Amino acid sequence: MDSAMLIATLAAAVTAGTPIFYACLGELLTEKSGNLNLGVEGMMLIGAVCGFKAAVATGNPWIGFLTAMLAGAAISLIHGFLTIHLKASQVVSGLALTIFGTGLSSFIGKPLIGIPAPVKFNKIPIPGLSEIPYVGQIFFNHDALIYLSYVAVILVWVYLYKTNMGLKLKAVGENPAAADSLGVNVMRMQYIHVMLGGVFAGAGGAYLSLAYAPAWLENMTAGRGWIAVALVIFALWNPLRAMLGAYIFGGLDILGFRAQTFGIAISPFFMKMIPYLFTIAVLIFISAKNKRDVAPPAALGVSYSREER
Amino acid sequence: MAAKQLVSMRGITKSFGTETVNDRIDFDLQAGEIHALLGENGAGKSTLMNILSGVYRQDAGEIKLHGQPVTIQSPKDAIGCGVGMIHQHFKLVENLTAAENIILGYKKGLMLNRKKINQEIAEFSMSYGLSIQPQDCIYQMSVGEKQRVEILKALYRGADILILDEPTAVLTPQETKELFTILKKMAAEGCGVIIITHKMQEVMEIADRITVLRKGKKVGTREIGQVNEQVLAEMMMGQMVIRERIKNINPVGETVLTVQNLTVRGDKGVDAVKDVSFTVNQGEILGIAGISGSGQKELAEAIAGLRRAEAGSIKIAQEETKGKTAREMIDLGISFVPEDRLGMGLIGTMDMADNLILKDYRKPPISRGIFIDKQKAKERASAVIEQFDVKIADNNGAIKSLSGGNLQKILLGREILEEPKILIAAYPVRGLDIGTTEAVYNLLLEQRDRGCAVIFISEDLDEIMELSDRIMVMEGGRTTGIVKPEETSVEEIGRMMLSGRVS
Amino acid sequence: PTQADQPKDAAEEKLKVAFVYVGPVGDAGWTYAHDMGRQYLESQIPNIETTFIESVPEGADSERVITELAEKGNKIIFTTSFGYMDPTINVAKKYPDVTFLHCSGFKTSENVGTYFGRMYQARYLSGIVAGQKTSSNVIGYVAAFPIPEVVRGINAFTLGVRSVNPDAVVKVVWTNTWYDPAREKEAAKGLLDAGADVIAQHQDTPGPQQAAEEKGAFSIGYNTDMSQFAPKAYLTAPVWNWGPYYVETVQAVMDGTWKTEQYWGGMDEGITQLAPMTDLVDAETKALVEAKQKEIISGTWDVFTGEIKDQNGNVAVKAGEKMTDEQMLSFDWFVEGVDGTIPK
Amino acid sequence: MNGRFKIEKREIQNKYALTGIRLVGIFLALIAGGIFLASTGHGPILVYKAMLKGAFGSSYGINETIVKTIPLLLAALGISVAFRMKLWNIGAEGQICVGGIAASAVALKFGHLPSYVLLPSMLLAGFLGGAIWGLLPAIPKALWKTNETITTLMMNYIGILWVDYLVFGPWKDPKGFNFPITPEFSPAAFLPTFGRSRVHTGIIIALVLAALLYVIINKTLWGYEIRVAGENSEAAKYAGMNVKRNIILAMGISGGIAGIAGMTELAGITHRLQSGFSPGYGYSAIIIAWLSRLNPIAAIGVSFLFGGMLVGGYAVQTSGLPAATAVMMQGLILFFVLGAEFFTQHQITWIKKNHAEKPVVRKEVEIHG
Ligand SMILES: Nc1ncnc2c1ncn2[C@@H]1O[C@H](COP(=O)(O)OP(=O)(O)OP(=O)(O)O)[C@@H](O)[C@H]1O
Ligand SMILES: Nc1ncnc2c1ncn2[C@@H]1O[C@H](COP(=O)(O)OP(=O)(O)OP(=O)(O)O)[C@@H](O)[C@H]1O
Ligand SMILES: [Mg+2]
Ligand SMILES: [Mg+2]
Repeated sequence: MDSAMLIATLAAAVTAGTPIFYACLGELLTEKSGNLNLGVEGMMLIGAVCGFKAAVATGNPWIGFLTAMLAGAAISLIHGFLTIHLKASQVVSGLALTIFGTGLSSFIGKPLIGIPAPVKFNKIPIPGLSEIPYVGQIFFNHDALIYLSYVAVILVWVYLYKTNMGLKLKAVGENPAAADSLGVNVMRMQYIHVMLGGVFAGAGGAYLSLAYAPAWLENMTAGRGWIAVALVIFALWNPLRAMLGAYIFGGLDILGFRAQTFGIAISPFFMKMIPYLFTIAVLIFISAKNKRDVAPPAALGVSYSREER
Repeated sequence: MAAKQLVSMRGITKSFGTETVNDRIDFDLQAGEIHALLGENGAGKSTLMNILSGVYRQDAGEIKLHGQPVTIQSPKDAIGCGVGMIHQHFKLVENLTAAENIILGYKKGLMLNRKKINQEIAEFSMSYGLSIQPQDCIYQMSVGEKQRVEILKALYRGADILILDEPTAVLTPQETKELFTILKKMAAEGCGVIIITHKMQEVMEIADRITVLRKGKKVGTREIGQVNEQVLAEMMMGQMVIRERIKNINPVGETVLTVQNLTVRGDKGVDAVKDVSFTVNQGEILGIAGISGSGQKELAEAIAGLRRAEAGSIKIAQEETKGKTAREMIDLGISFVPEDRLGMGLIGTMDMADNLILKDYRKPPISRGIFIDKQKAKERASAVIEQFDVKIADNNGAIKSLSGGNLQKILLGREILEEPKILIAAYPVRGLDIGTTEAVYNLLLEQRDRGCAVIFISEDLDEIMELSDRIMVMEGGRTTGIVKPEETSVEEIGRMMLSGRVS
Repeated sequence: PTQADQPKDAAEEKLKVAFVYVGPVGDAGWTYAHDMGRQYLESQIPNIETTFIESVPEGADSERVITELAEKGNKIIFTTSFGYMDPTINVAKKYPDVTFLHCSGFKTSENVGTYFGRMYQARYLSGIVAGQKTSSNVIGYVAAFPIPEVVRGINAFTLGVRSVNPDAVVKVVWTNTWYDPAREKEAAKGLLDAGADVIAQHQDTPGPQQAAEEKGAFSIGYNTDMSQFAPKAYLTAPVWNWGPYYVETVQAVMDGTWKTEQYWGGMDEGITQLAPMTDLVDAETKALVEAKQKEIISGTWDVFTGEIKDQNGNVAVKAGEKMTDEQMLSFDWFVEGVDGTIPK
Repeated sequence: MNGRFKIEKREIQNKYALTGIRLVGIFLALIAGGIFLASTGHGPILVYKAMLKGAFGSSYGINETIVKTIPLLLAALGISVAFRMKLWNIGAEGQICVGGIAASAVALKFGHLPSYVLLPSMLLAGFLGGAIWGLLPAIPKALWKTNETITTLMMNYIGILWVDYLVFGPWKDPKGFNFPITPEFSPAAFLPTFGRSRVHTGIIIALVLAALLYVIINKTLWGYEIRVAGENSEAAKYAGMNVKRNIILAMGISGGIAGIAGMTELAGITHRLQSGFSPGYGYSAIIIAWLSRLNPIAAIGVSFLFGGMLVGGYAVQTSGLPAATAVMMQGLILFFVLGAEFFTQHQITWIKKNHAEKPVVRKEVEIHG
């Protein structure tokens, strides 16, 4: 593989990683608040279809993108209400959300089938940055939504580690009773972050339908929501690692295709297994090392209610 | 001068399910006073204070703070009114630093400047004479330090109504003293302090007024001058018989436990027990004194087979037990009452019967072949309820909402049922009221008289002096001596507990 | 079946025809093409009523769904995915008066026929277009799964390419999905980066088309006319046109002339077609294609006529020989000019 | 408002009230779904009737619902064993696949053997295959506490891909024109069916297992151990239980039972291994296990209803609704049933507001009564 090829592969990895990266950022925020939402796949589909629909209706991809985020947030509220107020099992509620989102998106999308995107996000090389050798081609020769994801990851990172809200969030995910006793509005924090999970999942879905493969097709996320859930753990709840992980996961897929073009024939089924094996391996490695700073939020998956003990 | 009324609670009622835990309780707190809240386990003290601090909401009743009627819907509201509560179980986020815990949810502004905050908290804590390391994470801290963080949390929010729920239960005498100095200072500055404790001498030492609850009802409020310990005890329990304890008159039997040069690694990866040797005989109580965290827990767990010994030997009768599992140790006749009742000793979500068979579910009559005889287990539960006077609403319900005292009775009851050769009891009366404490003491003495070798771990020197036949003192994982109570004094032991630090 | 369900007036009674689809009709691909055929059927024969059940998994569910359709009084049932083969046969045994037609399989019975189209013919023609268009002499082919249908398509396409451009190679990438637009687009991008300047596909989504469009390359679609997804890249597409077959078959059943058969219709019957070539295809190419198409339709020549060499240069089909349907239906080797492997 | 709701955990549960609340939940789901259907121009009553009729309205429908119940029930039983120990095994889908692979291996290799040898061997193989798939995540869990939710989820994909690998590759039917299916098993490997229906003896295996598990979990020493370990692993260690061994055992059995689901589905229905033979049974089973509160007996009923919902889902398509609507209705019903669970666990009482109460600090916000 020559260097041009390598750069092209890496740049493609960034594109392929972006939808899962968006969704993963959201799920990461949700999980940080102690809530596990396995409905990412459903929320992404809703984002994809609503984003596409709005873009078709308005002719403006940005309105589409915004709509996708709102739609993701709206549907995540169902999970929020069930798990935060009604203390339902988060795993089950998430699965139900995936089922519901899949159905609803197909339903909404019926009239959109076969319509090509009238507008979409096009490649905009960033002047200056895109000319940096290697890095420029890999990272700065993409569409606006990818650049936005760079901004998002920085914002999320700063939010988590450098702001007062981030501190509250961590406390809520680690020990909601303690946070509550200090006047942190635990329920509100959880709602906000479940919704942020929906917002980002919607964005990830819209990336698929508005930038990556601009069109609406039923079930077009093809399991990416699940990969995003895995990625959160792979990233150990760190947004920067999530970015890296997303590109690795995206890249593995790409590498499989590229390897084929070089006549390297690994069984494609095994090739497809690699990201999963990889996540398992990382998970085992990290848990065997047993470090406190990479442990999951202590209250993850547990509903909090103030008067119960 | 009429003191300013900080808190006025009128007719506070609260029930959980069918159980009325607070029944039309009135309670007042004035500026500058330290008000002790007394009562047996489960009397409703914590509940009343949780209502004041916004954790629970009352079903009926009014609250006035600073003379104004208020609706407290959440801890946030309470904080806003100047109420700060240090809970019985610390409410700290283990993974955050002390400073982060203190400022959490209070600091305004968007960004978090950790450096500046650490600086600020360091200064703030010094101004109250509460020394902490602001940048340390909570999980690295000792109990005393954690409590200081809790107090600082309240003070930082400008609380002038400070509630402490059994703050001294986990403190060393030294730390207790320091705490009381601070509380007095704060009262002098015009704060009101409410303190819940089971230790009478502390009440007598620090309180200005005392309110006593019994079974969810208020018995009365008294000025300190009007009461003594006996009066208070009677108010709490109706009528109170403190039996004179009989010294061990039985001859001490054979040596059943021999520990030699034992070294045990703690959770943090460093040796928590270092080269410890001692023996325990049938029919005696060996008290283990020491500041909490001096290796007692690890020592007890090693003997119970829950922790591997790095070096040294543990012999029961003459049998070396190295490498034996917890189950084998149980079969050898070791019973262990761990410090953390719901964490280790009991299963909160299961009913009493299931909890009582935890140790011998595999032996007849509880087991029948591969099956468990649930009926037998239920009978056992009824027996324990009767014999140990356990207060429980629903025999088939989860035990987790029982008060500490009742939990301890179940736990001890189970361990004693086994008729063990060796009984290890770690802090068995921590957080228990006087009545229950008495009952527990007597149970331990009964075991001794039966010929059991008892290891009794405690920080309370008075009780250790009273119960033990011999006392081993631990400091920093080592023994600093084994003494007989009649040949020593509380002060002497106190010195031994700190010897490593002094030298 | 209970009589109560049926409309009472015999004059109004319509013949009920049902379709079982493996995907959603919204897939814009395989199922979509069948559904277009269904709609065409409905528009052509007034006295019938069609229903369809979509997204039916190929496992335990399909047999029930087919049974239910038979139970509901459908007289003709089209099952449109390979995995429905056994269930179709099973159900057919229990409903001898219902006619079943299974797409792409190989088992028949008294009342079960199979049908499929000789898509390879259209693929060959699209190969000519690609072979003419390429200047890098590398053509990318995004392929779903290494099943005979796909392998046959690749081979036919490659033969088409090499018939006009013997130097060109067809690079194949397997995606192992029928249906993942982003992945399929990515596979196409890989091929483009490896030097391909024309992309063909055997996939149900327009992902590869979009990849070609973005790279400024050219593309050959599949299933249906995909021009709107990549107007600047799209050249043509081998497409399914099930409508006429459905009309004919239903008519035959209505007339009582239908007999079980293994129908494998070609371009001559219109079941497979080459979609209209766009303006990006030059006149010379169009002429070449049309000439070949005539030969195919008239039956004077078919695609897999020797001499054909395999990937190693060995003669697999001797000059003048024609591959039998049997051989074509179980293709598991590539012809010369294909750059890729069939995973075993 | 002159009062607020007080919400607390129910202490003693009244069986009739519980059933009532759940029924109300389902009823509300149907109303919500009805409003939605009506808004799309479909008569809700007609759609529901079609759904009910499809699933339960005829002996055929009931048979087919039972056919669906078998894998769902088996997988749910497997899952509940692990969940009992708070092992969040969401890998039943993969375990079904590998159980199916193992059973197929036996069926394909030893097809000449008579039924009474072949079927038990396949059953055992299915169990072992699933068990191995359950064990693989259990071992790191036992040794290093590796989060099993994610590892089991990942193992699903690996299992599914492995089936694909086999049917596209080494196990491909040589007479299958290269299509991705294995040869059909010999008839000796078919599970007997009842009458002319497709209901096969897998249902007996499932029911027996449900009863067996009920006894094991509630009445035996080992059942007690896994309940204790699930509720409080520290206490389990303290009581001398071998928690690690139990983790491995529970996950092995859990996976094994799911593996049996794979075996019965192949031996009872498809009669050959094929790609995608489990359309997500493993995921539905999680929901079932949870809704039945891990009670094996309750799981029988819940699986049957869930099976009916899936069967009915296809039936509504014949009344002109797209598949998407049926899927959406399923999601909707689940939401309401989930929500209703809250009211089975909590009791809500109305508390009169004390009129003297006046907020000062903040404006009054009765967020959640
Ligand atoms: N869990 C709860 N139960 C009941 N009331 C609550 C709860 N959480 C918050 N409230 C009430 O809701 C109102 C609005 O919330 P709040 O004023 O805490 O917002 P805030 O000050 O911006 O909080 P934060 O510090 O979390 O940003 C307050 O009156 C508060 O008492
Ligand atoms: N959240 C709760 N749910 C159910 N019951 C509770 C809850 N909190 C307290 N109780 C019950 O209320 C009663 C009073 O408990 P509380 O904690 O107020 O007692 P206490 O006086 O603080 O006792 P202790 O001295 O043991 O701390 C007990 O019987 C307890 O079981
Ligand atoms: Mg208390
Ligand atoms: Mg207490």
